[in-house]
Amino acid sequence: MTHARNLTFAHLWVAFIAFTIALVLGVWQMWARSPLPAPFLTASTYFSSVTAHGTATAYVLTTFMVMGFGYYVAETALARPLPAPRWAWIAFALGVAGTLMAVVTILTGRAAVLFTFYPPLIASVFYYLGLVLVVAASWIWCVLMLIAMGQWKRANPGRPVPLAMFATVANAVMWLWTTVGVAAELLFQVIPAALGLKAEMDVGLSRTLFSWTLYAIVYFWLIPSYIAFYTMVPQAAGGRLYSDTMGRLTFVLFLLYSLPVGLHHLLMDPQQSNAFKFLQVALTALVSVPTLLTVFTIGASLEIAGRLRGGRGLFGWIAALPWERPMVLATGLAFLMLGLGGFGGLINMSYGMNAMVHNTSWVTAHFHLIFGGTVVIMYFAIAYAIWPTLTGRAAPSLALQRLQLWLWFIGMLVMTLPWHTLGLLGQWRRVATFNYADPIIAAWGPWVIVSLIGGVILLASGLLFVYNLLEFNVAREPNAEAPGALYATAVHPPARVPATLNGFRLWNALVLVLMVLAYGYPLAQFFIIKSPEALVHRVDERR
Amino acid sequence: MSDEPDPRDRPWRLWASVAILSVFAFSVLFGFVLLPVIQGRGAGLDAWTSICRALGIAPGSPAAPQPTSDAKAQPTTRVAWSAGLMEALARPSAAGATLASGCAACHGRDGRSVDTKLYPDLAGQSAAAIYKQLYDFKQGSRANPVMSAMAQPLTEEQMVALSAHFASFPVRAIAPVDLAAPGEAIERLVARGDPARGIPACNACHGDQSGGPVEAPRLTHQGTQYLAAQLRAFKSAERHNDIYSRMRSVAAALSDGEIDGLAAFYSITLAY
Amino acid sequence: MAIAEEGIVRSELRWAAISIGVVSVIMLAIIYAGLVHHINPPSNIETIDPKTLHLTGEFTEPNLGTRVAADGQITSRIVATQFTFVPRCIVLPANRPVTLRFATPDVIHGILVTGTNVNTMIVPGYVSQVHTVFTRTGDLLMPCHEYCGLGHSEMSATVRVVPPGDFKPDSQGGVSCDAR
Amino acid sequence: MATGPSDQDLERVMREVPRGAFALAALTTGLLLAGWLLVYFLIFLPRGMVS
Repeated sequence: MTHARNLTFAHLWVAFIAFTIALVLGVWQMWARSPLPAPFLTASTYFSSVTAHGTATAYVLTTFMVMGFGYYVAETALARPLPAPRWAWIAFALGVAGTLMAVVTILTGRAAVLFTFYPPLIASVFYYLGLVLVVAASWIWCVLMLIAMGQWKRANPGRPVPLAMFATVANAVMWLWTTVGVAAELLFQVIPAALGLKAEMDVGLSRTLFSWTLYAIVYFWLIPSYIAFYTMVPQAAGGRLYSDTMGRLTFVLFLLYSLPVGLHHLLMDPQQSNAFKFLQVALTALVSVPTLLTVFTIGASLEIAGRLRGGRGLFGWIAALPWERPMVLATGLAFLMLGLGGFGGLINMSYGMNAMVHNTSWVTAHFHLIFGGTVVIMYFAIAYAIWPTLTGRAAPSLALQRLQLWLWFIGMLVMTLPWHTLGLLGQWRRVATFNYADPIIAAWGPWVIVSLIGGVILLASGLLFVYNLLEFNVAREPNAEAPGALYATAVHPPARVPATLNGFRLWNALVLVLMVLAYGYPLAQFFIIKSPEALVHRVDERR
Repeated sequence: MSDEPDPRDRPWRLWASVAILSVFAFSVLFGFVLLPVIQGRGAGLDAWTSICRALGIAPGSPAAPQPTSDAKAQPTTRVAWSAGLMEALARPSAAGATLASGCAACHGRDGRSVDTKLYPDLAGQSAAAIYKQLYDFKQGSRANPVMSAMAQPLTEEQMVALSAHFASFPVRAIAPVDLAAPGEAIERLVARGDPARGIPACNACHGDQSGGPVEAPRLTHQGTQYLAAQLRAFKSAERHNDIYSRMRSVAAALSDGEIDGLAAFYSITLAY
Repeated sequence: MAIAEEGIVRSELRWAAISIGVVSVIMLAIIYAGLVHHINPPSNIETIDPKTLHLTGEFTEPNLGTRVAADGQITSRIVATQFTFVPRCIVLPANRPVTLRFATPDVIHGILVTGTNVNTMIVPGYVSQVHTVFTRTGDLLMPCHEYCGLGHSEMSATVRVVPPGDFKPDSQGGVSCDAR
Repeated sequence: MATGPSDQDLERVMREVPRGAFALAALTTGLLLAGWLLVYFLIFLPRGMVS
């Protein structure tokens, strides 16, 4: 570990600071929309808070976590120093500058457009430029990962790239593909409007371009957690990875199927046709295959560990697993939340059935369970696993780490379970104050308070997490393991992997074919039928 | 990449392409052909029409007849917004200044009303708001003995120049007025509206950084009596040039006390 | 190593086949809903200029709300604007096919009707359209469920579903909430 | 994270392995599909046809 130690440390701290701020805002928002009167509540403060909550979690926490963990993997899995560390620090600086620019713009109330932008509502140009800087930083990271893998492959001709690095580069390739959508929307539509160069916008086109990014971005967040599932959990449980080849295939399937499916975010939009919605729903159905493969492969890997520790019978191995180890506990909780969140996702994606839940709390429950639950709890587990390497000290208290993970799981369930019923009852999204005088809405009040309690538990867990990380600094015993020891070995360490599973040339070609077929006409239609444009509505100017 | 094409790779390439193309064939068969045709038959649509509708080449659902409407337009205002108009309104011009002399008698040379009880301040007002009211006076969507006559001879360009001109002035400083503070209920209406009556916060449209409708005027720095008179005109629908009765539906839900309270609030508020 | 690598890959592929099987059941159910119940998402590629929506015939203020056409087709036209629906209350008959048509003169809105599958985004530049049959009577809530500005939380309307017998259009075929 | 499992232990374990994970995965996937079908028939279809 040469350059990556400080890089990963810096990136992860920026991620977890943004995370803590977002957590506090999230709980305040739950309080604001509950029947209990909340302080500082106006429409402007609420929607600025929702923008900050979304930006901090979806853009800052995730991008910095992916970059930081990527540097760690690049150096420990490839066992060679990072190429061009100077560029890594330049990217870090760009990312932090962009984050500050966006946060300051939101705090001055000039960016109440939510993190998914709602053109023709247009915020101050500095909010968008901030996000462009964060994305630019992540692009530099992608190039560094590709160079690192290229150098390693030249130094080890014919040998398979370590799975952790292969997955990290798959994530980088997917991210380069998917940011094309939001970058096009920002550079050609939103920023020109924010600069006052254009007074109207094609809203159908901007929503379609954003949908190009909006689905694969969740896999950009998810893949570090899946890297932990495949490479750290089997080792932590004392077993072996069941199949390395299938692990590679899963990450390739994510790259392939997370991109041409964005229209399932626009199923209820008038400007996209039934036919292309159906096509992308069929492709979305295939996205659940790699996840189900992962459930089986990691299940088998844990079964090896459980049986090695004396687990008997069909399910005896589950009880025999070392649940006292945070990485193993986090994985169990993560899969439970993935199951619940995945169930919500199956309903969301089902073509006409989406009408039942679109823009209701059901969808909010879905992505809080999968992103807020599965992904973030594995971010905790990854942090706990690599902090000894970064600080050179052994973990002070596993009990506190386990408590924190349990609190996060319980808080997430208490918060999101009521949202499922509320969503089916019709509770719609992004509401600052509900009209609890209306009989239909009044019935929701108690449930909103229950989910507020869940939010408070999550806040307690988040603060405990930061405390656990800080406690490493006062711990005394030096860290025992070497960094490379974290990665699992497969039952059959792959001596030879087919070229297709060692590089991305074939998969890039297939992604191109998929994107042209799935997004070709849906994007071209805005240039074929001259769709009328909407006047820009600025949220940053004096009336 | 340095890997030479290994024979073992061929099955992976083969299987990957076959899997993807078969999904496409399935989706195209059902999504583009079978579903629309069978649904169309139920709604009496021929196969070609329903497939075009499913593909998004023709409007309408493949499963239902497309309703038509022969209603004639009876708009409450004839203003036609466009990007060009918005850009023109953002550029003050010399022509506006010369024309503005005709308005000085009531609105003041620099847009500061000579009598805030009767005539609104135009200094620093939104150019789109001034333009729309001028346009409505000229077209008759809004009637006022003085303003209808003043607006009649104006051309489109003159109205744009005048609006841009007055909008370019800084807002007038608030004259010290001994008005009682409007109270917490009024401030709640301004900041949070009243969900029970479906009244959005006034500042959702009229506040700074609100992103509300383009023609929503700034309310601060206006005379209390003038604001109250306009709200009452909307409440009685005597004034009805608001697009899709936005202001009429809000004013109808306000009590007289609230109308006076809101007028007082905005007339003594520096910036909101 | 005696453990056959092919055994592992075969078990994974068997599991992959089961996963695809499960997902295919879901796709078949979707196709069943499409073929038998004619269920589609609310797509409608019908462009209309938001900037001059108030000057159009169909979405002119007097033409909004529920109207029964000469051929008996029941259509309700609603404009979603910052921060109200026009009209704020519409009447529709139960157990008869109805069409709801939405348009916006300014920003993105969206609607859902509680307890039903009626749900659509309302995007400036397009007319949103939902064909449905209401089975339950009563006052259903129709909020704007997409962020449209600071007044989004207060933007809501009512859909009053009445038994077919109580649905009596006036001379021009219109039916409004307060008239009943 | 003691030293890895010995080859004999691994061989003994691998004779049984994917059965437990297969059963667990099949159970959860079955539950998911059953849940989806329940929501489909009991909530979605009764809410009315929309096209």
